[in-house]
Amino acid sequence: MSYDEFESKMDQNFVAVRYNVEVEGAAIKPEEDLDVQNTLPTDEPFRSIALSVLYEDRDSSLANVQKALKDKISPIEIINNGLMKGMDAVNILYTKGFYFLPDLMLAGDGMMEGVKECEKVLGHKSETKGTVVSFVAEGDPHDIGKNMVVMFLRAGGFEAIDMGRDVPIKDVVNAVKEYNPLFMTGTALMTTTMTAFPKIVDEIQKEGLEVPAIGCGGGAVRKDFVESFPMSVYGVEAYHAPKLAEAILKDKKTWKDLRKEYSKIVGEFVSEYS
Amino acid sequence: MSYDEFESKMDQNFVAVRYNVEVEGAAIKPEEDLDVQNTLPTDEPFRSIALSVLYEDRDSSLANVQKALKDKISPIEIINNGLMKGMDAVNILYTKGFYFLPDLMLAGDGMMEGVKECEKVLGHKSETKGTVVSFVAEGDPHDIGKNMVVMFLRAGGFEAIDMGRDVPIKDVVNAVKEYNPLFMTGTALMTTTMTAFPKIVDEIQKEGLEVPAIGCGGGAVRKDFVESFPMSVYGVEAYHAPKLAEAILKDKKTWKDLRKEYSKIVGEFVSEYS
Amino acid sequence: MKRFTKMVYKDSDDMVFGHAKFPVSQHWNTQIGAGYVVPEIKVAPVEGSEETKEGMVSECRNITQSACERAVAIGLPAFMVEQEHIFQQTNNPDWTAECTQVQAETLEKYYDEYDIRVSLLATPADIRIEERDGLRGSDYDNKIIESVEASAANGASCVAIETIGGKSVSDYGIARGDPKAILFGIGVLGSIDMEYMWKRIVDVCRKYDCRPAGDTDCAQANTAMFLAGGLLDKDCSHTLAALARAMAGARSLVAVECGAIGPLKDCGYENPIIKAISGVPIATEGKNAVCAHSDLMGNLSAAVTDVWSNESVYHREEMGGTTPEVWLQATGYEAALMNTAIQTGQEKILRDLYTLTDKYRDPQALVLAYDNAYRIGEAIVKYGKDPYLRARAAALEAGAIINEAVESKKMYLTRFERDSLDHALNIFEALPTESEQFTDDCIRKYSRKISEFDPKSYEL
Amino acid sequence: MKRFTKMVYKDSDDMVFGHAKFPVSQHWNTQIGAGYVVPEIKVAPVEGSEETKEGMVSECRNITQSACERAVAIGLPAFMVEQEHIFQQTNNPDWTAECTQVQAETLEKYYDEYDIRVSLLATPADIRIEERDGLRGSDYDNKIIESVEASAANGASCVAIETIGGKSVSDYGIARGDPKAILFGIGVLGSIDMEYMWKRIVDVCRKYDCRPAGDTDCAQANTAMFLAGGLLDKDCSHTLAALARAMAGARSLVAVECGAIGPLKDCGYENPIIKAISGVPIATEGKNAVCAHSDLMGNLSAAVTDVWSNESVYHREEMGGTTPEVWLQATGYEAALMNTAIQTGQEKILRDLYTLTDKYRDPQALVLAYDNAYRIGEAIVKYGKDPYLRARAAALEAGAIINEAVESKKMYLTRFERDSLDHALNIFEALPTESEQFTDDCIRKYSRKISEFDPKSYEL
Ligand SMILES: [Zn+2]
Ligand SMILES: [Zn+2]
Ligand SMILES: [Zn+2]
Repeated sequence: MSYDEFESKMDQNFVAVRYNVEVEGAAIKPEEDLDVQNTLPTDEPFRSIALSVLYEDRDSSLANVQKALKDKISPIEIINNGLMKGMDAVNILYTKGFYFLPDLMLAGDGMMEGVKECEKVLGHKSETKGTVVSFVAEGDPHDIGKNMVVMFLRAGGFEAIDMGRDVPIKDVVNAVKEYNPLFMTGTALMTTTMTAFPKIVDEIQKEGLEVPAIGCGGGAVRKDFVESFPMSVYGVEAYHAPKLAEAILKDKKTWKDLRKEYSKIVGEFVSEYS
Repeated sequence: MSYDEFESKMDQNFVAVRYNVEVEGAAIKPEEDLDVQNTLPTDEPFRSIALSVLYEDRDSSLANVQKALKDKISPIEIINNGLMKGMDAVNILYTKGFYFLPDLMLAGDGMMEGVKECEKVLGHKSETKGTVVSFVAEGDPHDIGKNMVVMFLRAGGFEAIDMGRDVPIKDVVNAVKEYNPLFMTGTALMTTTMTAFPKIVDEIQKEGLEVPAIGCGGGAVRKDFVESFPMSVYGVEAYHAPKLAEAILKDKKTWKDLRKEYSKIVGEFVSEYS
Repeated sequence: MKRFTKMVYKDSDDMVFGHAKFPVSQHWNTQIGAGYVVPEIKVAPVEGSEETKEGMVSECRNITQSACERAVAIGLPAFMVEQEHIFQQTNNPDWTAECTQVQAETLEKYYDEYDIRVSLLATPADIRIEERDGLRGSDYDNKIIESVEASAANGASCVAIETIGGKSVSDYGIARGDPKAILFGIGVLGSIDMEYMWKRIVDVCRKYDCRPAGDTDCAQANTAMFLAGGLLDKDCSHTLAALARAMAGARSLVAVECGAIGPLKDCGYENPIIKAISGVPIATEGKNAVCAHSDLMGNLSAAVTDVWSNESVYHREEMGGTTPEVWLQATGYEAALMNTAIQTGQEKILRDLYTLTDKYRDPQALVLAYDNAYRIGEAIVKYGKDPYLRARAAALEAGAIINEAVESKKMYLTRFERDSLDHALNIFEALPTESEQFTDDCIRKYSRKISEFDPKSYEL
Repeated sequence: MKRFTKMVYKDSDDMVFGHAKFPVSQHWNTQIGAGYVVPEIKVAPVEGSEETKEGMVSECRNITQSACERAVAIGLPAFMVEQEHIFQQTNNPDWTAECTQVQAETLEKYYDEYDIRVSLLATPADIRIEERDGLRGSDYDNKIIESVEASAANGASCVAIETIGGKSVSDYGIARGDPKAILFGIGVLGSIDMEYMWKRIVDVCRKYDCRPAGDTDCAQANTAMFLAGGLLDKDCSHTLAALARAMAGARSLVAVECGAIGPLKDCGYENPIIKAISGVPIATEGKNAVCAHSDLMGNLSAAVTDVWSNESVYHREEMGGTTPEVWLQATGYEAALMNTAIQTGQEKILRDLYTLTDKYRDPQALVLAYDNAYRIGEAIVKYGKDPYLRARAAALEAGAIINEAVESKKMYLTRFERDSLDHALNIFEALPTESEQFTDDCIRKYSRKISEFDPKSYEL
């Protein structure tokens, strides 16, 4: 029996093709991308601040922001013209497939660090596009999906209230009261924990409250289940969350619209949506 | 390469077990079964008539019935005490796994032949337990399932109106008007033809008509789909049809009851019903 | 029409998956039976998609694109999408045209971008109803041919069909354990109807860059198989189902005799017999078609396949993705295993393992083991010129194969299986050796018993 | 506690499916790793079944009986049902007791009637939440052990679990491509928590006729694998997922060191490493778990398996039956193929075909090919006494395996995969050789960054 001998005979092209390697384009530096160039600020200190986000350098991000604040640059401008521009550039590269999730998470960490520093000077929370509440269903201990959703939302300029995991229905309803969110996201890993979603919707309705949409996703969650109760939208990828939030915010899309136009809103083919 | 050599080495018990052979009991003659003995009539000509049904002998069934009619035996009695008793015995053996579908179909052919002969003398249709209407959905050319349902219903003492295959919705609704059936059965092979069922229910409701239940089954039909509209019951096996009809007739079960008590009514474990 | 009177394969041991004596070339750089196995994905359109043309087109696009996405995500070198038409698609050839076009465009996009070999099999539905205007010249009949043309003209790589000729008679025979009706329905009526259909289908396909693929006896032998069901079912005897399958080999061969070149369609479990006779590549299904039905030869049916299929699945979501994704992955991984065996020169060992896994699980599996399928092929070509006699010979050979295995204590039968086999073989042995006499007998007998059966549909 | 410092298998070529150095005997005449592969079926209870105990009991009965019916319908000689507990089941040990009991009764009925070998694996859920009362001594923690006992006392053949120790830290590391956090989460924290959990589980099982089976790094290495996804996904680097998997081998071994005897649980893709080290039988999943998730080693993961699983599937209907039926048939047919290979003496060829089908499909598949898994095992036992050092060694060896394959032009990497591998290996090489120092470093760094992480949960 010679495993090596077998192996030496094989033409891999008839067995498995690494399409990721096959279709990879030439390497570029992040700031060489044309769309990134058009997004990055040209004037200092904003450019350096944005670049430190783009380079995923939390320490330099923090240092640059602290220096700018010492130079009496407006914290609002630092956030909007520096940190967020860097994050926009990161999002562009992620969408194009040059950047990957870790890039986005680390850049996000750097961006958030800078924002916190600015808020210290401001004395209050900075303005965001809107508030989104994110939770993991009761009985469910898995939260990496929720954590990604939160980071994508923050990277997209939204305030994401992170309620953690194994969150009781009551707490979610209270959060709707407290934050009046633009949108909610709930994740669940199991068929027997995703049943919290319709119960939450039910409670919200009973209280006479409303939330424009609750995006449900994760593990065993299916579209047909999610669409069996109102207010809900089946979310497929974590990075779709800010796009749905934008659609609600800018285009006044309702949960019914989101269900119908999901693919168009997130800008790509989604197998679950015909 | 020696296929035979491989074969000679194998202990099949670790690969595939023919449980049908393993668990088969001793052979018996049909009339030796105790329950069959208790069912078969003891007096002539009924015993001979019943036995010719039990032996699946269409010609002798016909001859025996003709002789009895010539002897002025009541056609009603021939049907009830002869032909149907034979069929009851066949059903017993089928349920026990000694008889198989062909036995039942052939015995049913013999039974029906005899019934027709009796009806000629009677001058009208004989009484049955009730009428069931059976059809294959529009656009669907496959009808063996429906044919089996029809035979099982007839063997169970019901009149089965066989509407054929590729039956337009309108015709089904008209049949409800015409026959006022105890029950209906619809079969479909495809996901895209089973959609006729809810449309039929809809039309029936629009016309202000009612049918106690419509049993839907076949090919691609699923329980969750069938239970997504009213009046309907998901039917799993063709031989369940007379049992459902009995439950409607005797125990006044509604379609809601049938859904809930399906397994109990058909008297066996049914994987589709938890 | 050329009838097969000789075997193309000279030895059953020459047959193996991924290789056919006569490989088929299609556009998008796909070859079938040319040294690699192609996985196939087939998904039943969701309920409701039949309501409008737009709905159906969108459904077809989604199924195809989902399959493409998964194929490149897991690194499949090749795959085939089959679209089995729903009634409305075939009955409205403009639906066929648009659906086929959007599927072809989608596949071509991925072919262009990733160099992945893709293939599109279009299978119009045989929507004819014997008791409604007969099988020939009816509106339904014309729509089928129009849909074949719409498929061929709009980018399908190949076209298949499951013709239903003889079904009314064979259904009667299967439900009643009547071997003569089964032989007449499959061997005589089925073969006559296939000739009628396939001459026209081949003519249409030849006008386009589209291959006439093949037919399956889904309507007849598969009815017997499904009815036979599992080991403990009691509807159809498994030995009779095995004989029906052997006869189906004689019947489905007609497509090839009319010019079909393969791959023969997946649900034709008789395909190994036809491959042995004619050398055309075949699609088969087995352990990755459990979504669609339960057979007793999940591995064996892979032994000499060229296209490996999932048969059919609801279009919906699994935890692992949507069904076009999940089930292409299932067939794709099995095809990858076979292709590895080919690449390393171990294909005959894997073939034999597949075969031996199921050979004695069931009588039908037994007669379809490639060596036995070959024997049935030999019985068929011996009487190759006469559809009736060759179907009868196929059944008798299948019976002999089963009996030999029983005698050597490798195959065990229940009484039901034993009795129905003996009964059938006795009947078959006593049948006339003249086709005409048999046909006349049967017309007389079954016209009376089976209301749907109309000899005129077969020009009898 | 005995740590492994030597390999039980002396040569990777001795490893093959269906055989383990130390087979496990269970009641109902089932042996695991004793010369045949056992198919496994696992079905996720339907939504709503969690509402009441009665609902859950009925669900468990139905799943089990459906599986039994299909097993005898298609002639499987043996099979295993796994019940992965839902939250409510573990959180209410009386639910566990009743569910387990009804499943055991059902299986025993079929065992009595058909002589079929059956097995019941109960898997209580790890419902602990680190930031809520910690991992030790909380209410949730106590309920887990009570559920283990309820399973063992009510007829389970064996008990498994997927412990979540270290997950908060490894999740952070996986999402951010931080190799140090992954090593700390899996190698150090995961190993510490397993010791805490498994000593108690083994003690409970030994009181009953129930075997302590094993643990999987589902919570950590599988998170990396799922996030890595398909070839074109861009969430987690596939090379980093491969290193995480190697480290998981060092972690999941702890269950065996505490007295678990197998089969190690299906979703532990690291199991081949642990089988190589310890000789216990393993369950694995691959091409018949496409219902649950998409991996890039559907065949390779079968190479040295002893129990072949579908991982998980919705409880509902397919055309081919309900999912307990359909998916047991899927795993059952693959197990039958493996058993045929064993019976005919061809098991090593089939093992090698399985392996070579996926070996170069993905870096993670590469490091889990049985010869490479063996190498990682050797790296682990070399530092066997130190959980940190052996996890680090496993990662470094996995990196070396990938780099060798790249150098010999068999494995191709994208830039993302290349960069993250280099980055991780550089970091790992520069790490301290003292466990304590590494742990102190990490506590300092990650306590600050990860709010859920609490060193007290690990008695650090
Ligand atoms: Zn078919
Ligand atoms: Zn798991
Ligand atoms: Zn799992």
